[in-house]
This record gives sequence, C-alpha cells and structure tokens, in this order.
Amino acid sequence: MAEFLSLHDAVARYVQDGATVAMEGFTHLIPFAAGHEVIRQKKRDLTLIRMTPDIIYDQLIGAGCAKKVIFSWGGNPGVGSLHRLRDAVEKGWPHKIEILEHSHAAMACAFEAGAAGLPLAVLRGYVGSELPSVNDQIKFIECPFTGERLAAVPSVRPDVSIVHAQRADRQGNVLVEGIVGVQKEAVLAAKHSIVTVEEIVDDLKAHPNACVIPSWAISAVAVAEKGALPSYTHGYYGRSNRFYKEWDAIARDRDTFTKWLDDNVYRAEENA
Amino acid sequence: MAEFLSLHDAVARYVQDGATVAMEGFTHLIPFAAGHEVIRQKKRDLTLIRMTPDIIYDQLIGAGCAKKVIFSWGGNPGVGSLHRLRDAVEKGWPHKIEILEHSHAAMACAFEAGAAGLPLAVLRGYVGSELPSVNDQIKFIECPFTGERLAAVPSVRPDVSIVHAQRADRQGNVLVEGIVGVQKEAVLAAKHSIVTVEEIVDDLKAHPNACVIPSWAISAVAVAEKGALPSYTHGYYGRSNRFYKEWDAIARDRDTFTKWLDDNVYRAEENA
Amino acid sequence: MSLEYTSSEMMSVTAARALENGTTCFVGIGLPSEAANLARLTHAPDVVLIYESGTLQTKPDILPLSIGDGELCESALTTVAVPEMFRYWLQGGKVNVGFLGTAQIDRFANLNTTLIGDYKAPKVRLPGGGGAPEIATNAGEVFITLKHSKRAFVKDVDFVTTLGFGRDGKGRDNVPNIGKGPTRVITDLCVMKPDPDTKELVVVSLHPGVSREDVMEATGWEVRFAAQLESTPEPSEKELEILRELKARTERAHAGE
Amino acid sequence: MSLEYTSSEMMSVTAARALENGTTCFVGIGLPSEAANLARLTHAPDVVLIYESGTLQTKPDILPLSIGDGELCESALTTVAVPEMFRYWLQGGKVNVGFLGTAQIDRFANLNTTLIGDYKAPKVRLPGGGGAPEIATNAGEVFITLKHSKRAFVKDVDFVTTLGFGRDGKGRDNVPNIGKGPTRVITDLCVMKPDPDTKELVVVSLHPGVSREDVMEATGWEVRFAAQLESTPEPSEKELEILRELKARTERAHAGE
Repeated sequence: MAEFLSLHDAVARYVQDGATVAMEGFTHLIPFAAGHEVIRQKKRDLTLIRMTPDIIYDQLIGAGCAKKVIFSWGGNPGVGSLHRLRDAVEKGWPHKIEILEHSHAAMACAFEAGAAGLPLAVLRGYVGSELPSVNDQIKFIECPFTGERLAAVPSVRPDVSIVHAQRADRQGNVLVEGIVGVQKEAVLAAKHSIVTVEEIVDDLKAHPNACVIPSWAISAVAVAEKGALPSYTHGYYGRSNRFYKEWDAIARDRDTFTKWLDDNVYRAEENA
Repeated sequence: MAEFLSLHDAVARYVQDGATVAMEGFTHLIPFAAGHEVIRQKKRDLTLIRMTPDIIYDQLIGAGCAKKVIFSWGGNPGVGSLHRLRDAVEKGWPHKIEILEHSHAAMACAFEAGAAGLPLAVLRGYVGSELPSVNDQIKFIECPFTGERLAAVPSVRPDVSIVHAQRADRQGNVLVEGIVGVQKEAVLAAKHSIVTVEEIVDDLKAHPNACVIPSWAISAVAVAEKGALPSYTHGYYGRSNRFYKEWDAIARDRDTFTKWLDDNVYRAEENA
Repeated sequence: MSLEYTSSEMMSVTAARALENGTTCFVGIGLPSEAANLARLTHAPDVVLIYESGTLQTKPDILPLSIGDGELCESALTTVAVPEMFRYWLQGGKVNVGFLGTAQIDRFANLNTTLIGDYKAPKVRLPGGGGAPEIATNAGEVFITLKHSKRAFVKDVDFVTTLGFGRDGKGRDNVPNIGKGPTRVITDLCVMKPDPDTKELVVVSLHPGVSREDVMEATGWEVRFAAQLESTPEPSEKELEILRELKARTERAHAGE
Repeated sequence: MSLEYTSSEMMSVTAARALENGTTCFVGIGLPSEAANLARLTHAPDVVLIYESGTLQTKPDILPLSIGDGELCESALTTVAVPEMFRYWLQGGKVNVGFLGTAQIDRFANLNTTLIGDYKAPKVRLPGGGGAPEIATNAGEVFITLKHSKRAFVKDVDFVTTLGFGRDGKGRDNVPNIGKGPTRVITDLCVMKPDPDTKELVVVSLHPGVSREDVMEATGWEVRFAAQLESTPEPSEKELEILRELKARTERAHAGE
C-alpha cells in the first residue's frame, strides 16, 4: 500500500545519492515540484532517465544532481536547446555528465519491458541509424521464426520513478488521465515510486478502463498542488508555454540560471 | 475507412474458406452473431484462433467449419467441457481437427506482438511446462543482456479478426468498454477486420483514454443488436449464464446439437 | 462446538484462511475464486483479487461463473487489457499468491489440465493451460485447492501443463526469476505442503473427522504425513454463514438470464 | 495573380499540399505540424494526424508548441500510452506518411538531429533522435520539410540519426519490412525527390521566383536538377488566409500562460 508522505519526506526516503531515477511525463504531467525537491535536497550522482528531458532535467543537470542522463530527445519543446544540458555535455559545467541516448520507440519499449518484468525489449528499430555505434546497449537479435534482424535494448528498471497525476483516493489509488505517456510503465518498472497528485479525493470517478495505478503498486503518494507547472495537468490547469519560452533566456547563461535556481527553488518552500 | 456492411456481406467478403480467423472477446463481447453467420455461410477449413474457445467455437467446430484450432483454454467457463471440441479431438466428428495450444500469457503476448507488427513475442513463460514438447511453435531465446532463457512464440496475425463492441459512430470509429480482452490487438494484428456493434451513434461519448479503434484500422462495421448473446455487452445486457449451463446438455449429444444448430442458426435470420 | 458443515465447506474455509489480508492474489475460477472471495468477506477485507480477464482489485458481490463476468469489471478498481494483465501485473511481479485449481496433481505438485491419456490420442481432452503455466511460475507462491480423489491425486501426471516442482522435484532449482511455487494444497480432506528438501507433497494437517486412511485411499501414491500432524481448525459459525450466503446469492443470480 | 507571401508560407503550403486527404500521418513538431494542420484545414479534411504523445486522429485548433500540448489530447479521437503509440500504431504499420523536420540532411536524405562535430566532443549538441529513427523506417513513406541553407543541406551528415537511404544510397536495399523512406523534401526554395536509381536528392520543382543558383548556393553538395524541372504552384488566397489565421490563433494562445 502507498504511504501518504510529504513531498520532502518521500524524496528524502526514496531518492538516494547515486540512484537511477526516472521522472516521467510526456510533456504533460511533468513532476516539476518533485524535481525541485530533489534539487533542494542536493541529491548527487543521479542517473536520470527520461524520454524527453525537458526543462526539469535542464534544471537538475544545471544544479549538479546528474551523473548520467539516459534519454531519447533532449530539448525545450518548440523552443530550442536545453542550454544547461548542452553546457554540461559540451563544456562540462557544472561537471561532465555521461549521456546514453536512444530513440523514443526504443525507450518506450524499454519502459514497457521494465513494467513487464522482462530484461529486454525487442523492436523493429534503429534500422540504418548510427545510434547503435555510440550506444553499446543497443544490440540485435534474430527472430527464431522468420530470421528477421530486430533491435534489442535493456529494459528500464529504475531504483525510483517519480510521476505526477491528477488525483489519488484515500487508499492511495491514483488516476492518470489525458496524455499518459509512459508514467504507468515507469511506476511499475521501478523498485520504488513516488506519485505526486493535485488532490486527494473520496472517489476517483474513473471510467471502467481508466489508467488507474493501484495503491499497492506505489511506494508513496504526496500532494503537490500545481505540481506539474510549467507543464500542465489535464482537467486542472494549462501549460505555461510562456515560461517554456522564457526559460531559453534564463538557461542560456550560467549566472541567470543560478540566480533563477536560488530564487525559485532553493529559497522556495516545498510545493510553493 | 471502415465500410458499413450487413453482417452477411461482411462475412461473405472477408471470411474465405481456408482463412485464419480470430473471433475474440474474453468472456465478454463474444461475437456470437458473426460466428453464426460464418456457420450459415458454410465456411470451411478455417484455422480458428481464440484464447478461450468457448461455446461459439464449439458451435463452429460441430458445424464443420474448423480445420485447426489455436487456443489456450477451451472449456465452457464454470460449466465444464466443450463437448463438440472434445468429440472432434477425441473421435473425429464431424471430422478430425488439428489443435495447437498455448498458455494464455503466450497467446496474449502473441496478439500484442501481432498488433505491434512484430514476428515474435518474448515472455517469461512455459518454464517447466510440457506444452513446448507438443507445440513446435514455442521456442526459447537467450537475452543478449542477461543471458536469461525466455520463451518466444510467433505473433498472431490472422487473415481476418472478428470482434463485437458497444457502438460505432457514423465515421465507423468503434468504442470497446469493460473487459476489453485482446480485441483491439486482434483487430490491429489482422489483415482484415469485422466489428459488429450494438448500435451506431452520433457521438461515442468516450473519455480521453477510452479503448477506441479508429475507423481507418477496421475493414467493416456491421450492426448486430444483441450480437454477443449468450455472452454479454457491458452497459447493454448481461450474460446468459443459464444458456451456458444449458449448452452442456445440448452439446453433449450429436443429435441434440444438430437439431439446435438447425433451429437456432441455419433457420434463423441474420441477427435474429 | 458441534457445527454442521460439509467437507466442501471445510475445504473452502481452510483455503480462504490461507490468504492473508493485504495479499495480492491472482485468482483462478471455481474453487479458488470461492475461497478468495470468502477470505475477502471474512478476515481479509483488503486482499486484492485479480482475475485474468483484466479486472484489477475486484470485489464481486456474487461469485463469477466465468472468469470475465460483468460483476468482476463493475466492482474492479480498473480493468486492463489481457496482454497488460499477463505482462505488467503477473510477469511484472506484482502478484504475491497465485490461487489455482486443477484436474490432476502429482506428488511434486505438477498440474495437468491438458488431457488424460496420450497427447496424440487423448482419452479425455481437458480445457488446457489457460493462465496457469505462468501464474505458477511468475506469482510469488502458489496455493492449490481441489477435491481429494485417486483420479486427481496421481503419482505422475499424464502431462505437466503447469510446473509444480517438476517430475523429479528439482524443476525450480537454479531457475532465475521464478516464484517459490506451490506452498500448500488444500483439499476436502487435508492440507498438504511440499517437503522442504524433496518437494514431495506431505500431509501437514487433517480436517476434523478425517483419518490417515481416508487420505491414503484418496491419493494415488504412498502419501507421507508430517511428523507433527495437525488437526485443521473447524470453520467458525460466521465463516459458514458468510460462505452460505455467498453461494446462495450466486445461485440466485446465475439461475436468471 | 500576384499574391504577397513569404518563402516560409510557400514552404508550408507546398508541404501541406503533399498530404492527400485520408492519409494517416505521423506528425513531427514544428514545420511538419504546421503543414499537416494546414492540409487538414484546406484540401484534406479527413487527413488523420497522429502525434507521438499518443494522440490519435487529433484536430487541434491551434498549433501545439510541444508534441504533447493539451489541445492535442482534447481534440483527439482517443489518446493512448506512448509505448502503444510506437508499437501498435507506428511499428504496426498503420501510418502512411511520417512527416519530419531535421537539423541536417544530406544528399541521400539521411537526417541528423544528434550533434554537430564529433560524438565524444560535440561542437553543438542537438536534441537527439526522438521518434524520427523509427518513423522514418516504419512509416509507409516520409516527407521532410525544412529551410534551405548550406548548414542544413550537407553532402554527408555528421551523424546519421535517422535513415534516409544510407551513406551510399543503398541503406534500404534488401531490408525487410521497411517503408519507402523519404519521397520528397519540401524547402522554402524548392521540392526535392530522390533519384529512382541512386537515391540522391534531386530538385524537381523550383518555387516561384527562385533560381537554380539560389538552390545551389544553399546546398552543400553539387545539387542536380531534374530534366523536367517544374515550377511549384503558388499558394492560393484561401490557403494563405487559413495559414495566417492558424498562426495568429496560435501566437495569441501561446502568449498567454
């Protein structure tokens, strides 16, 4: 059964220095409040997994939390580069980070395989791409029935996955709705999981085939109102496209970034 | 785009003698009306695929439509044997049939792989079971990352899949709700597909993550009111458990079965 | 106490008691489903019941006749597609206990639901494996419940549909990522558990009024009894009442269309 | 006619016209999304747009800034999980056209969105592959749209993120279960198509007012022109009006929170 914890306590308990952490949310429901808590608690040497490391990972990388990033598309969607990611990769600031990159299809399948308890995912992927030459985790197998050459990647099985969702009921069952990405897979694939939610309700009001993650498949549920901003929560609030655009200027420069982090994360209250 | 056809015309066009046919529905939404139409049109030499061949396949086998059955659990749920299946396997009436049997996990994964366009499914399955000794389609592969031995089965890719659903809109998009089984996978894995529905509506009234099969992924939509009886349609009518129990006596004997078929299928109007 | 109850009721109550509150249980249809729901309605209100039809955490008011009755979906936390059920929830390691029935079981708790006789020319063709082969290997442990008879309890099953401990008792040795396998078998006569070393099923508890001879006569091999043979506790009045109400509700519901 | 329009508008309108009504199109963000939605709002009302965020058959009223804006989900027929999107809908063969942008493209239509320079010590780190590697191989065919410049149109890409026809033009030969690959590249100057034999991109149509020299100067290899070089039809008044309204609506929406 999921335990109801404060976001501070959930992060303190489950995110250890050196851990492999997946914070997921495919543009929608990105767990920003939780990410900021990780920064505030100065977690270090994390291996950060995420299909689309957008500005939350830019912030974590710039704040020095990351040792390695495993991803398939690292940009500020519709705006441009992640300047902190680039600064780390290109110039080693605040320190060098390793990267391991995949395609979306491979990572999505790797999350699926992780949730399915398998060691590998098989897909018709990477045909003609040079990604396998720079990622030794991409292998190829032969189908025993047809002889076709198919790509294989290791499944994703994080130490802890963190996702944001609309709401939990009082037993800790969680409803995720709208663009559901790989969030359910991330939670099921991980040893531990933290789900932040907009609110706790008596009744999830879910339809029969809704994406509901049962309480007994989650480690901790923490309330984080507006916990996805500047990303959004379907049915609660919209995406702050304006902030995504503003981020470009903030992140471009180490000083403006550092000041932003001081003002908006280190000095901010949890969930503020 | 799906074409709206009568059930007669849909079956006449897409179910050819000798075809590989999957009629799916995991207890719920079993396409009985369509199965009866296949019997009425005297289709022959079909390879019938279905995880849980219940009494609709008993009827098809007894009526002489089947050359081969691929399945993972063939019984009358909660009641007992499928007497027509047993009579065909044990005594060759009305003729000998081949069987190829899997476990549920393997067949579910094989439908998933078929929908995913892959030639094989990989699962942690058949450990210690003797099914691989009687099914040469079960092979084992070694995970290139961990060395673990995993089962592999060919994906299911029927010539035609037939499923029943709650409703279609006027464009032919279909809503499936409740116990959704492997129906979406069956439709997506097949070359052609027929979906029978309770009704055509202006608006599906589906929630954001509903199981909706788009019109452009379906060959034909046919209205078949009460098309799942004696199985059921969530939100429309319940399961006739009584008929499932009565079937045991009807099917036990070749003569009572033949009479039942005459009275209730051959002499019945389409959709009656 | 001198309550009146049948041996079937004794079996269901004993099977139900095996399930601890809070356990996540993948439930087979028939006797396992009866036992699991009785557990939920008595000492284990928070037991999580999963059926292979995709219904997660379901709380049916009546026993389903089939594995996919509407009642299961309507009372579930949510319902997922069948591939997801087997991949994420079972193979993904979320199930503590798989609760199975069977047609045949042997001394190493291997299960046969495929056929009696020879595969190519079966005497009796049974329904087949269904979910059992992977429930038995991917669940944390397995409970089995069935009526005791010489036809059912055989020395060697005609076909190993579902792994207990293999034909030599060593079928799980050195297999990675596999559950503990059958940890108890509950019948209408007794409770059996695998010997820790040989994995042969041993009678650990006799139901009230059942003798060693009764079990020996209903078992197709020279069955062994534990040194400390226990007497299975009787059903309580409350358990019997709830079981009987459940079965009466179920019968009324299934009699209608 | 002497309509006023920009070269960007010319590019979007030409790219939009490439999409036939009824086509199922897996849409990349940015220019492809603009073109695909323009197609839907003009000649192709029944074009089916799929975004990798899981939104199937979506009809956004404004252009999404990200691949997963709320607008995409709200106007979709349904929204599926991302693994399902890549497995069932893309790899499952349901997509006719993949519509992509890119940072670099070479003469064999290979795409680079990974980096400029050396992989171990990149001069410019780009966002990476995203959905493109499998869109380009699992879709029936691929359309590519981007602005023409010597930086973008290079003889050989620094890194093949996404297969066009390989570094020798033969990258799809004898590969089973693979789409046709890039069938056209639409820029702000011209339309290019692969030579049927060598697969080298050849200019087949020049936009109004654009000269061969303009294209040659913006292309990093000795670009060839088709024997029958055509002139791209101008945008219609209606197309321009709809495109401008779409962009104005989008800008207003994105300026707010």
